[in-house]
Amino acid sequence: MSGTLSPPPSSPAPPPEPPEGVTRAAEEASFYHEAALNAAWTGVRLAIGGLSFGFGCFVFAYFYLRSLNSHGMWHPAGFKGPQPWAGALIMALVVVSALLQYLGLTRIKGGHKRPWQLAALAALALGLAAVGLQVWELLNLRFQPGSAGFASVFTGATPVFLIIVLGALIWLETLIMRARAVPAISFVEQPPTYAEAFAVQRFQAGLSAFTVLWNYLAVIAIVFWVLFYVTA
Amino acid sequence: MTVELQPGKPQEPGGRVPGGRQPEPGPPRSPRAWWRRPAVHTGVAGAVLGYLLGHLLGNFIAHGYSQVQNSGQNDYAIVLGYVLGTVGWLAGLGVFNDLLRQLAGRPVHAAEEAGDSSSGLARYFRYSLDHKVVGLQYLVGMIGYFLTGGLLAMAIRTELLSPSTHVFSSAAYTEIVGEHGTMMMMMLSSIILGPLGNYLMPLMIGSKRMAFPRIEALSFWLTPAAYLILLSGLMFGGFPFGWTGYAPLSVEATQGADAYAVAFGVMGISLILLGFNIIVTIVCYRAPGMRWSRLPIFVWAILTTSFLMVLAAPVLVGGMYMMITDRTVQTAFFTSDLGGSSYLWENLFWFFGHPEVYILALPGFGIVCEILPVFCRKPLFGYRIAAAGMVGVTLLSFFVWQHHLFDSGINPDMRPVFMLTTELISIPTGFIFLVALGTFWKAKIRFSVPMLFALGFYFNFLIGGISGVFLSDVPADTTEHGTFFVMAHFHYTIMGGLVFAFMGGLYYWLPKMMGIELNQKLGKIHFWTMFVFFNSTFLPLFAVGMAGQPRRVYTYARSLETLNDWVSISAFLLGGSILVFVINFVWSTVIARVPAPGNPWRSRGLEWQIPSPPPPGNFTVVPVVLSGPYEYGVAGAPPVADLDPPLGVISRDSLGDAAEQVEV
Amino acid sequence: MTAAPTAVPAAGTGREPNHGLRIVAIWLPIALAADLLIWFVWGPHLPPGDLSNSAASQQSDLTVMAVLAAPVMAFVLVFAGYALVVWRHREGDDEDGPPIHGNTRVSVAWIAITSALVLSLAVFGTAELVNPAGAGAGEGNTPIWKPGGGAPLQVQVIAQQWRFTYRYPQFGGFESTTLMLPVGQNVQFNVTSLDVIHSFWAYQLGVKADANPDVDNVAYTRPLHTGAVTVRCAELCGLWHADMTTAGRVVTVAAFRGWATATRTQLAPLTKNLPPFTLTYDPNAVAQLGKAFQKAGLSGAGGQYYGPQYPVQP
Amino acid sequence: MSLAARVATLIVAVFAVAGGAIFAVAHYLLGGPPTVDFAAGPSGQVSVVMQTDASSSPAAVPDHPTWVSYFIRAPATGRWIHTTLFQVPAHTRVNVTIFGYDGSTPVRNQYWGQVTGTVGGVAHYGGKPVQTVNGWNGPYLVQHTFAIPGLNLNVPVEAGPATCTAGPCTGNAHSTTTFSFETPAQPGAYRWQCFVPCGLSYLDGNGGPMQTIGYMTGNMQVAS
Repeated sequence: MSGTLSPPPSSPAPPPEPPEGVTRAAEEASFYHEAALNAAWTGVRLAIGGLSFGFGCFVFAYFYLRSLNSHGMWHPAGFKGPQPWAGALIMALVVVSALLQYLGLTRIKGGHKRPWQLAALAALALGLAAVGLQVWELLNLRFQPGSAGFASVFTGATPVFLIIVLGALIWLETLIMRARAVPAISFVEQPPTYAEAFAVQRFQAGLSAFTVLWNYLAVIAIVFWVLFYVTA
Repeated sequence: MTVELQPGKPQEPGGRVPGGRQPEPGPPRSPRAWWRRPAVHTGVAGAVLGYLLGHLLGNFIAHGYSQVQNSGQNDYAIVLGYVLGTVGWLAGLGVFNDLLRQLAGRPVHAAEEAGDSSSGLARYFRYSLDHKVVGLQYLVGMIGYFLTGGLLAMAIRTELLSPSTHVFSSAAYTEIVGEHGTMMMMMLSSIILGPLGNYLMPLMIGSKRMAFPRIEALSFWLTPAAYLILLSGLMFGGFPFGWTGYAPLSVEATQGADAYAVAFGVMGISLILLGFNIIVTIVCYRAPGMRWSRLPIFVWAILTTSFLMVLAAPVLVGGMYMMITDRTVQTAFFTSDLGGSSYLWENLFWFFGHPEVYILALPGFGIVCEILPVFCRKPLFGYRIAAAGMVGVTLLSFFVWQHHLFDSGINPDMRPVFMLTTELISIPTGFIFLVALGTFWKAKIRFSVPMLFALGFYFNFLIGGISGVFLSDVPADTTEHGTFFVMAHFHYTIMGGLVFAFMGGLYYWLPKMMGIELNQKLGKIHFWTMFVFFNSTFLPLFAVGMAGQPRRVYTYARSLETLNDWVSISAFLLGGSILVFVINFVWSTVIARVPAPGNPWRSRGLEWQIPSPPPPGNFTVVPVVLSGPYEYGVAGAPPVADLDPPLGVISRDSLGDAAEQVEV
Repeated sequence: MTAAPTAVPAAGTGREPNHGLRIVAIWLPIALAADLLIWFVWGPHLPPGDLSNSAASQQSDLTVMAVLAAPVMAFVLVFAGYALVVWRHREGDDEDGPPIHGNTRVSVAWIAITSALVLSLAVFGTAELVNPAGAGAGEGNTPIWKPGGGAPLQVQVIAQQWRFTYRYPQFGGFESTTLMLPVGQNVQFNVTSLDVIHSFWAYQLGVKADANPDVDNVAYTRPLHTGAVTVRCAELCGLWHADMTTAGRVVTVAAFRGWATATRTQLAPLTKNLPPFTLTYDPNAVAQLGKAFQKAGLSGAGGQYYGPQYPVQP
Repeated sequence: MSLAARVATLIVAVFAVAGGAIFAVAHYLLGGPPTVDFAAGPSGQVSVVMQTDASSSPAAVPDHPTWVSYFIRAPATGRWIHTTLFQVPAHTRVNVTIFGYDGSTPVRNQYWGQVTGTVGGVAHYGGKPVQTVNGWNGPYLVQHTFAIPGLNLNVPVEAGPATCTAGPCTGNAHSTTTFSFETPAQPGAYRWQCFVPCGLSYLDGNGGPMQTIGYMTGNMQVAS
């Protein structure tokens, strides 16, 4: 009868010898530790999938309204769009921030914690500058939010981007704070305990995941820049 | 040492006692008085504060705007009040505490510790990180939302008793219809993933935990906020546009529309978070030996549903956001005078709206496929086909949304394509029937209550599915679109499908989740009344629709009064049947509390191999899965899992082959 | 689908009856009887009747689909019913059932049959959509499936909260709340809306086209008989959605001409005030309306919703 | 928890939920403006007097004082009631007088500038008969229409000389639109509405008062 509580295998082969020094707790801890690392890897990619659909909804609105061009009001003649310099600067700030952070990542992969910390701080500052500039731009719009199809999409999409960027920057900030607790030597050689090794690895997994997200957002920044400032 | 995107094995430096804890566990928590610890009451306080703050802020910003002064309604204040109220609610519940700790660089308590930080009944009123607590919170929440929606349905049928004598005004009727539709479609999107998915999925994949318990708990605690915001729309005169919120009607509507948009948006975020956590958990936290080919079919169902949620709900949130900006800062997404288009809303809404339909169907498929083998005492027929069917439905559901818009004038030349994709989706849906019929073949069918509900599901879904094929055909749809025919169709798939499956799942799994048996006699009464009155309610509505009654009308042709009265009376009896369920549920879980045997259905499911209700941490040891869950009648089939595997076989590398090592 | 049960190898004793054969034997007469009933008895009475060619095409569509659906439903129900009776659990039998994990032939047959059904339905539906000029459904502003044979009678349907009005541009462009159509002549409905989304649903004509603001949505039909037409709104449009009805008529050509000429004369003072016939009537496009809005101080777009700072070009 | 405690909690919860539901239904769904009942006068006719106001005093209309609104004069007391629901006997001639205290708003569809369904097919603006009004150019401008689609009744209401913003208004600066119609033999609710999009600051003027019973739309209840 197979449906009842499962007994141990009826005629088990002698279990393989457990590796030297491994205990049950250690085994499970490392099992779930690895699962957590994988979860960071999987999660950020899934999040990018979801975010793409979220941004995609604005990109769809952009091209849909542009192709419909109701009453010629997509981008009517004489319509003064957002400040081009501000757009370019916001995009550049995010992209440079992502590049810096990425460079920092290569350094910390090479075992150098300090350069990453500096790069991350700079990336954080640049990102915050981009957010601030975007807020300034929205507060000083040169058009009414509904004065054209383009104006609607711009006024609608940029705050969403801004909020997501802000969320990513909060993540970066927590990473910077976490890194302070990790001794620099841990990035060079193995820490002496499981707990510390796990902490370092989790930090690294989080950092890798963040980098993927931040680079993705830089790409989005470029896409939005092209949509709103170049081809509008 | 390098940072890899997907790290390999952890290092095993010797010497110290290893453990998964944080390096510096925070200072031990001093047990504070209950009223000083975050729970529902602090959440309510935060919500009230947040709402007031948002309202004041909105009034401060916009009180001078001409549209606010002329209309006398300040949508800024309402929207900001709702949003900050939600944030305050979450803050009061302590959702942001760990985030703030991290921002300050302080250590965060491990999830499992936080989950144990309160026990007893109180933890169900807290931001608990235990997936079993969240599952039960969801269960109670979803039943509450469902009953609210059901009461609104009773109100609808009361009004439709007569075409000329009105209980409600036309305005109140439209409000009720909108609230009912939105409550059922939006709040109950997670009726299965929330309670059963969160509670059971880790047990079924052999995991001790979820990937992101904070996200999981957050996804639940957003739902009461969405629920209250949605209902609060009634205070502002409701919203007159049903659950579909077509612009420009939704843009010109009064403040009730803000409640709709914010509530739907908040619920959309909850869906994204719910699905996100479930996907990552299924992908990363399966027990050793739990290969994809051994995954219980229910887990396949919630995996595919979660993908729909994570990918489709962002579009919904974006659409709701656009509606809010159109209503507050006066963007013109949906106003054609200023370069917008009402078609944009229809596209965005249905791009979410159609996957949403499958969000409401797939988990039902999963439950019935899970129940059938147990009560047929046979392996599931065509396991791979069932899984493939669900994946197929998931993929196709992103390519059918315009079948809601066949008459709208959008892309008329694309209609044959959408007709084709829509009809194609009936192929993978048909797989679920193939699986059922194959499983019936030479089975030993036991008519227990869960099985009855599963059979009811198949009967209802057959009618729902076939009527869906009628709707997919453009010429036939021309008559059926926007009528009670459509209404009957989707009630057959959702109420007759999903809710029957949910009830079946509840009777099946509640002994597992609460260790309490639901009264089987009341269960049978519940099933038979629900089955009979459900069909008696909705079958005539196909005829009503074909006879020309449009949806969402408070009055109708006199010639249809008899049919409508029949339907209304059946609907009240159906409501009585739900009352039987409520009585059974409350009686069994609150008053009688008859302990259930460990595995009352003699199921092979992994979740049934551990005590009920599962202990904290689910499994004493990470189990090693040895075979599939449906090997009924297979001579010499190994047990589904080794619950006490020898040391040294639990590792990520052994996901595939550890089992063989032990099996031999 | 008949292949499904027979293909499963019979397990167990040799006395085992041929279940597949039995199921088919029960199913076949039921399916046949259902199909005959549908085709000959029920089909001719299916909604929306045959007042117009589009309605007739929908009726035949419904009949064909019902004929295809009935055997499928019958098969599932007969199979399941047979299983529940024959293969139910007997008291005292604690054995599990036979371990059948699947059957490739059955599965392939099932998939092939459902795919064939579905694909043929899609082809049939497309043909039925193209053939009677869009089958009465709204085709947007650039219809690709048009009826042949001369210019159709043009009727503009103007939806507003909460009444339909109709304009007849070929008769001086008068506007009326009455829908009157001649029999035997192609009709082109130009459906538009002045405010929110409505749906023009002429039930007996089998015509349904959404009325979108600022969009011209075209639908064609050809009435085949004289008779009454009930128009309802099929898209929730606000407070009085349920009351948004028109009682229309299909009359003889002579009667229609008489009515149109008389109404044209009678409504001449009103027609003088109407804007010239256009396919949509938004305040930006209709100059007089834009001026009137300006004069009333409503210079902002969206009826002053957007405030005066927004551009409108009257 | 003990059984008694559980049962007690349960009972309290049931009462709380039921109480909340009953309150919500009664307060938000069944509430509505009052109905003014008109009986036939000695001549067998009914006299209905209404007024339209650009906005109202908060005392009279606490919910939405900024909305444009109708008021109906109660026949017995002569007080202005803030409602759009009134009841008249079947098969009776109704003489309607509408005092227009609102400025002009263009009709969206000129069709509604036509008087239909009244006795004689005319309405009177200050005593002068009108049949078709050009609501865009004049000479007469309109502010609202009084339309009962079920009776094919439509009367454009003349714009007033001034805009009164504190309804119900009593001054003399108003237009007067009068007309008569026959109520049908069939009892029941006949909705009436305004076809002029006059909900200021709602998209296209169609929201708010246009969609709310008690302001620009309501029911004429025909009693048997």
